[in-house]
Amino acid sequence: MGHRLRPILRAFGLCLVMATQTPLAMANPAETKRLVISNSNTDWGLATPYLQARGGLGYMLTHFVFDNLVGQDKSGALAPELASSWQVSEDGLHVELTLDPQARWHDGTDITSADVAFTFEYMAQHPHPFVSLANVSAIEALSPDDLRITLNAPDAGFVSSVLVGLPILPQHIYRGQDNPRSFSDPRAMIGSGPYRLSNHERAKGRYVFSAVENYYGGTQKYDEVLIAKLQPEAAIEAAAKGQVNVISDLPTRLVDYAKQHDLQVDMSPAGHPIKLRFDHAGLFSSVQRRQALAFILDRQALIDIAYRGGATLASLGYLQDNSAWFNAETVLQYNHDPDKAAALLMRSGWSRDEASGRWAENGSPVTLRLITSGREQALAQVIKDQLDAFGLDVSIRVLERGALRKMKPGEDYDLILAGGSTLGDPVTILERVFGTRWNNEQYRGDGTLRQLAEAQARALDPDRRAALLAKFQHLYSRELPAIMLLNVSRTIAHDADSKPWFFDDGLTLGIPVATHKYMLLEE
Amino acid sequence: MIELRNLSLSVGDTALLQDINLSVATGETLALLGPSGAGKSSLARLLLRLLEGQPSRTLRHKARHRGFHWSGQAIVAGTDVLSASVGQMRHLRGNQIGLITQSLSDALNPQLTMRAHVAEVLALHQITDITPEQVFATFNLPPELLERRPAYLSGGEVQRVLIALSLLPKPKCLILDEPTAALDPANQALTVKAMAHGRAQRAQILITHDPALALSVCDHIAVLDQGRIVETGTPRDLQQQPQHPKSRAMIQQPRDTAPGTAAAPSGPDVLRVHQLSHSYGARPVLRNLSFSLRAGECLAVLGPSGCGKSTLARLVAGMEPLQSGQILWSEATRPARPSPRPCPGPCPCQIGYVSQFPHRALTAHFSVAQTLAEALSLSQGRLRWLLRPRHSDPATLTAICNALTAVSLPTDAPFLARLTRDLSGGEAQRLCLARALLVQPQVIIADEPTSSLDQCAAAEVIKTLSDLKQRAAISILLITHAPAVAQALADQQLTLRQISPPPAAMLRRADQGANVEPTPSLIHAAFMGDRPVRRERS
Amino acid sequence: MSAPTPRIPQTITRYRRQVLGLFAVVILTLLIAASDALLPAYVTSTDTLQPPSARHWLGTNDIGQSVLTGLLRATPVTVGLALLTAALALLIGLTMAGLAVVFPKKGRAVVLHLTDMAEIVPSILLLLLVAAWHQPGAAEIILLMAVLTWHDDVRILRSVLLREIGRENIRLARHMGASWPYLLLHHILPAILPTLTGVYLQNVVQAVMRVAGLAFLGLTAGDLLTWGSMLQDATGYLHTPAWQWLLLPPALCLTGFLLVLTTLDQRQQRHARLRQGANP
Amino acid sequence: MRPKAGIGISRGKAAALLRGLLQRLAVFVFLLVLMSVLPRLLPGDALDVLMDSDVQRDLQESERSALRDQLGLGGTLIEQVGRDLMRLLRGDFGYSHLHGAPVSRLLADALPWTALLIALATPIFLGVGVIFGIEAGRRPGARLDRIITTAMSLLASVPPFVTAMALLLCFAILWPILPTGGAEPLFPAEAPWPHAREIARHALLPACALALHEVVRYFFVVRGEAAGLSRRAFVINARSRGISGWRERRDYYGRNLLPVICARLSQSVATLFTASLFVEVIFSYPGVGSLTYQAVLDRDYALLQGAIAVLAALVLSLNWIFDALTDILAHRG
Repeated sequence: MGHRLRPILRAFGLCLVMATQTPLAMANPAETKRLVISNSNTDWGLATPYLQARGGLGYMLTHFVFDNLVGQDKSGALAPELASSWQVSEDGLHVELTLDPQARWHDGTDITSADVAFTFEYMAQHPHPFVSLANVSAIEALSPDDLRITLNAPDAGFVSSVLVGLPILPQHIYRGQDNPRSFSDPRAMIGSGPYRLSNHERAKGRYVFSAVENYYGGTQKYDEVLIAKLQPEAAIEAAAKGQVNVISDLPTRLVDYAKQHDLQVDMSPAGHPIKLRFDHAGLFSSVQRRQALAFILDRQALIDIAYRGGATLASLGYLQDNSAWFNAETVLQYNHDPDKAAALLMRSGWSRDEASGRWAENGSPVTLRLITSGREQALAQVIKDQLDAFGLDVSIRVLERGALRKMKPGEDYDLILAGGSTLGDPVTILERVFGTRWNNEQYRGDGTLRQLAEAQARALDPDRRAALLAKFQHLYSRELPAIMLLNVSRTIAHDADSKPWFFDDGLTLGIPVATHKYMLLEE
Repeated sequence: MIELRNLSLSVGDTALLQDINLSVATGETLALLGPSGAGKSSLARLLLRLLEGQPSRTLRHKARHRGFHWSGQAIVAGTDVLSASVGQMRHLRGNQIGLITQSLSDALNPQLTMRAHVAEVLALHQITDITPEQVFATFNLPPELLERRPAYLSGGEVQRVLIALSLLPKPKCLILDEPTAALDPANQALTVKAMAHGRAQRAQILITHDPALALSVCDHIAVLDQGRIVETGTPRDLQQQPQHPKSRAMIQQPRDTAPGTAAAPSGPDVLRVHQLSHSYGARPVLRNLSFSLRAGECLAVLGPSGCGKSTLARLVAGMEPLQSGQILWSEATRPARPSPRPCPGPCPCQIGYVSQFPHRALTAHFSVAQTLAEALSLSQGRLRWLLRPRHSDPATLTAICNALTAVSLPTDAPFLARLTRDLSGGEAQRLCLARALLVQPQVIIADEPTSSLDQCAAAEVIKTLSDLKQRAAISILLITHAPAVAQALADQQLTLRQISPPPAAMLRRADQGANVEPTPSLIHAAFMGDRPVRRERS
Repeated sequence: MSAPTPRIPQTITRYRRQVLGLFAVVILTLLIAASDALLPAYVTSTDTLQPPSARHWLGTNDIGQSVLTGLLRATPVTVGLALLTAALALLIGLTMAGLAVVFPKKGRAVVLHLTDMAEIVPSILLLLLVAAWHQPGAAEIILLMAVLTWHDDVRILRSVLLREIGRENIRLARHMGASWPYLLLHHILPAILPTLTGVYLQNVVQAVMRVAGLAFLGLTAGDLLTWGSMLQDATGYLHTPAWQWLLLPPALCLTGFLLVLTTLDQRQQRHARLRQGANP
Repeated sequence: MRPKAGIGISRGKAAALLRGLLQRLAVFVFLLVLMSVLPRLLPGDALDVLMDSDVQRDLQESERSALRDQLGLGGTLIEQVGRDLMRLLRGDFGYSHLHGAPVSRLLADALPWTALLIALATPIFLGVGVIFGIEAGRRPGARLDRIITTAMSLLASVPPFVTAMALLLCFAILWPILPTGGAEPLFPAEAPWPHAREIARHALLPACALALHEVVRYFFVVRGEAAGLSRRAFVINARSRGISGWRERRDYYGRNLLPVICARLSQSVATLFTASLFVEVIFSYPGVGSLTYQAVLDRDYALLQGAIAVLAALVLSLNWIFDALTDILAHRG
């Protein structure tokens, strides 16, 4: 039998050799100051604007490597990054910027206004997934460090969404690249940020970032930042051994387990409330039914059952408490009240069968079609049970997100349960509430709400904008284009030394990631 | 030396051997003569303790134990092998006791060359003074065989290699289990010669069903019948004055093999076969065969296996399409009343077909009554598409009982309800006959009706057939290879000859060699039935 | 000759096993149909992840549903899925085997090649592909699994069918004028019933394993409650004591059911062997 | 296997082998087409899936079609499928936009780990399955046989993923002597030997889970065959010549079981990959199985297509090789 085993042994040996020869990431752990961040998700792509994966963490990695024009300080206020200063003109149509003269690309080339102008033009051709440049009409370089951007229309959120969100590309590298999505050579990762991607092992889901020398924005706290793919359980055990510093996505069920291992757990609402959206043309065109639904659902019970401490009650006025524009006073409250709900439904034309307690419309029983993706399946189940107890039949369909987006209101569903971001500058309201894409609320109403949203997006004066947004939130909570059910918490665990950085309003565009690159810099 | 005392062997509830007492001294050869399937091979294996089973005395619930169990003593080379430990047995095997078995196609490890086989035994018994080449030379084996695997050896060569391997350690006792059964005469002679090698130094038991071999080779013969030794003696005694009827039947050659008396009734021809030829692919089976069968007459068609007898039966019965020639039936065999459905094939409905293997011709999950009721319905064309024929109405029941009585089978309810798979071979064959009778046949075609039956059952069936012939004046076309059967029944005999040598010999690529002479083996076949079909690994 | 009036003990006793089996299937179907009304509702509650107690005998899962209720509700679904999948696979296999027997040479080759090809399709890859496309519900699972497993049965069924059809009793009955449907129903099917039962039992075992596996990977429709999907729910709680009541009950049910099936299969095989042995 | 004198592959055998190859090619093409067509029938096109994010801005239709062309997603269904097939024929497995890497590189990273698991598991299940099978089948019905067979029947009734979870629970969580998952510690040792030891420690549990899954199958196959062998004349003859012990097990059982084991191996290729999928998912092992599974969850069709193409090619060709080997071995008798 020996001769039969030999090839197997040989293959086995080969595998061992291959496995042992994987490059060792850590040269000298003792001398290197290192931060290890674990994440249970898969690959996040490469740290370039075009090769990053679709999720928020992908953007965060790019953010380590590519600086934007404007950044945020610890409080979330705008702060200089590549641009040392910027000025918006009175009419809101021009923005003039001055670049930091110290800023250099990783290969040592100076960053000039030509790079910025190139980026705007290049991104107009090869759209950045997150940032729209449709409102930019022209950009001109005034000097190597000065430039002016001209807009088509005034935009209150231009600086806080476009300039804060858009990574700047090196002209000398990206010029002539027709297809940036398949440009994955190491040169594609030459950026302007504090770190560069020095190693990436896909199979293990491991990224190693090393500090760039002479970074213009300050000194890096860590020589190396390692992002490792680890199941949260394994990550907790590794953290207990001191191998992991930050666990960036801790499931709520493991909070106690993490605390047992002497980790600090930070929890805060992620600003990604789970919304119950409606088919506004069908059964729920009536505002009374939408309000009735808000009265039927016991949102606290939803949280207790489906999230078990991993979520908080969301504000029903669209903006959540982590937004600078949040105004709690004007938002209406809907406490769990079946009687009120029943009265509202009666008024809307539905009737309740006395014997069975089921609701009917024109004599035929009502069955609500609820669709959702797999992530919110448990919540959907709880909602179904609550509505069922009230006398409304619900049929749940769980769909993959690709399929979900093709579902047509009225034809395929009455209700959609899905999460959605409310973070970022409120200019995004226009699209998220009134847009027609599948994950927009697709609300029409009588137009008042929309006028308010448009007015605030044009309002350059912060006070006026705040007033408009307060009114918007009040009206939103009355008309309920969607019911903001609960605000899922992001939970991270970390050791005593590392201090993950939370922005209340999320990273730049509203990405709820706790590890901002500024936590990697000395203060 | 070997001594068996009160040895009994049974499997499940069936006793194979009972109270066997034998003793074989060194230098002697004893033949154990008996029909196939009587537990002789099991005895051979038991003596080497190669049988999976256990002694009876340790067995509480005999009936529940499905394997073999045995009792008594068997002293081989000074050890009681029936109570020896595993270690003792391992030492005994090969060293003291040798075994040569009958199945040749599978007797050697297909994965090892001959050299490996020999070397293995040499190493095992620490024999260093002889090389494999010398071993082969001693046993008349060509040295080029050493590098071959068993698949490339002929049966005779395999047998000689086996003998060589068994004799190498010079065992004191040797058990030969049908060593020549599958060999042609030339190889038989060579094998017998090889067996004689050094036989003065050991005790041998030769297990066989071939009296000729037993008579020629052995010093003593023990005749086995139904698990008991009925007679022992020297070959000469047994040949001249056999005491027991069984041994007489087994050993004495039938004297008169003359064709039967020509007291044939001279009725009209019911069947005339004219210039019949048939072939399977390129292989011709029948060529220009012509004969006729008269009413009330029995025509026996004799011939060795593979000469086309069964083909003839199936052709005449219309179960196989006619290739060339004519089969003509007289008007008398046409159905009395018009059948609603025309019979397939050229033959009329009014013939009965009785096959060689009664159990194969019966549906195992049918009861006796169902079997007959179905045949009755079919013959009357009353069978509906999907409904099972009923047998509870009196007319059917009477017909069934009549048919059963005609073949001397009981007609009581338990028997009617018995499943055909629970019937004995004789009963089953008679049931087949009864089924054939239900068609009210003019002609019965019986294809080897007794060959798969034991002697008693065969006798019953033959008696039934001859009754039918005489009482019901039914013509019988009897296909058989047993002259005894033909003689008992037939008014006329017809012997077929093989057209060309059969292409399939017993071993792949091995010597197909001499054509087996038909006569002696045919005589055995009459007693023993066909040799069990050799197990061929798929 | 006396005219006996034999009463013949009939079918019920002879086909007791089959009748019992049929009976069990009917009962099971009724149970599945009635389970919704008979069993307590499988509702969410605020008692999440409760250990077994007098109120919830097997504890509750992470959204407060009683594990016992879930187990009871999943039982008819899991068992029914397996039985139906196996039956459909057997039906397809039997049809193909039948076609391979009755077709002339060309058609037979086509059927056999099709079987060969079905045999070498790596079924998990196909399952993944389809699951990525659409998470299958009950009907789709039955169809998909049957389509992926029928080939296992074809060869054995074909050889059994060939053996039966080539038997002398069939040829004789055919010669005497029996029609094929009659022969199939009364001669062939009863004769191959033990084989069919054996093949069916093995199909069921395979189906249980595969369906549970698919559910365990979370690739079946979300609202399909099976033992496999309950196991999938338990995977997140291995590090907490909750595995004792989340993991063990469905795992034991699954194992128990499979054990019953394998035991049945072995008994059936032994039975068939004995019967064969009794009648060479 | 050395070809022995007088044994060649006859023409009929060669034709059968060729037919097997053609059949496998047909299956392969069928899979390729299927996996190219299926995702495209799905509601929601690849671009949507790729751009699925909350902060994703709305693209204009012109931008979308430009992007679609750029990503190679444009054209009619037949064009797209044709393009996919041509690309695969050229050996280009496509590009995973989700991972931002060519599929071939992703697979090349993952395959060695799966190979390691299988390489570790194979000797275990072959050894245990064959040895126990021979021991049980040598004396069918004996006490040893009954004990082993009962134990194996019990093991056979536990679904493989339950076994894997039980192993994980027992040896990594309740009694944490082995790591819970992954293929390496976070910071692997630098020296090759400690590193190899770490890798082996991580691979031990998954490999055992994989092996347990297969042991049962091999055991029953080998036991059945060995029971058949122990009734065959040559084994009885050999025993009567006094051959026993190791020699009997190796030369008489082992060698004659080789074709059966080989035939079983050919079926095992696919089942091993299936099993490794479960095992890798449970032990979060970074092999092809978990990569493929993740691709299903992420609806990363490019990766799924590539992975299935590679896996199918591997499974089919290995399975063909084992079939050919079985034929040659069986030819000897």
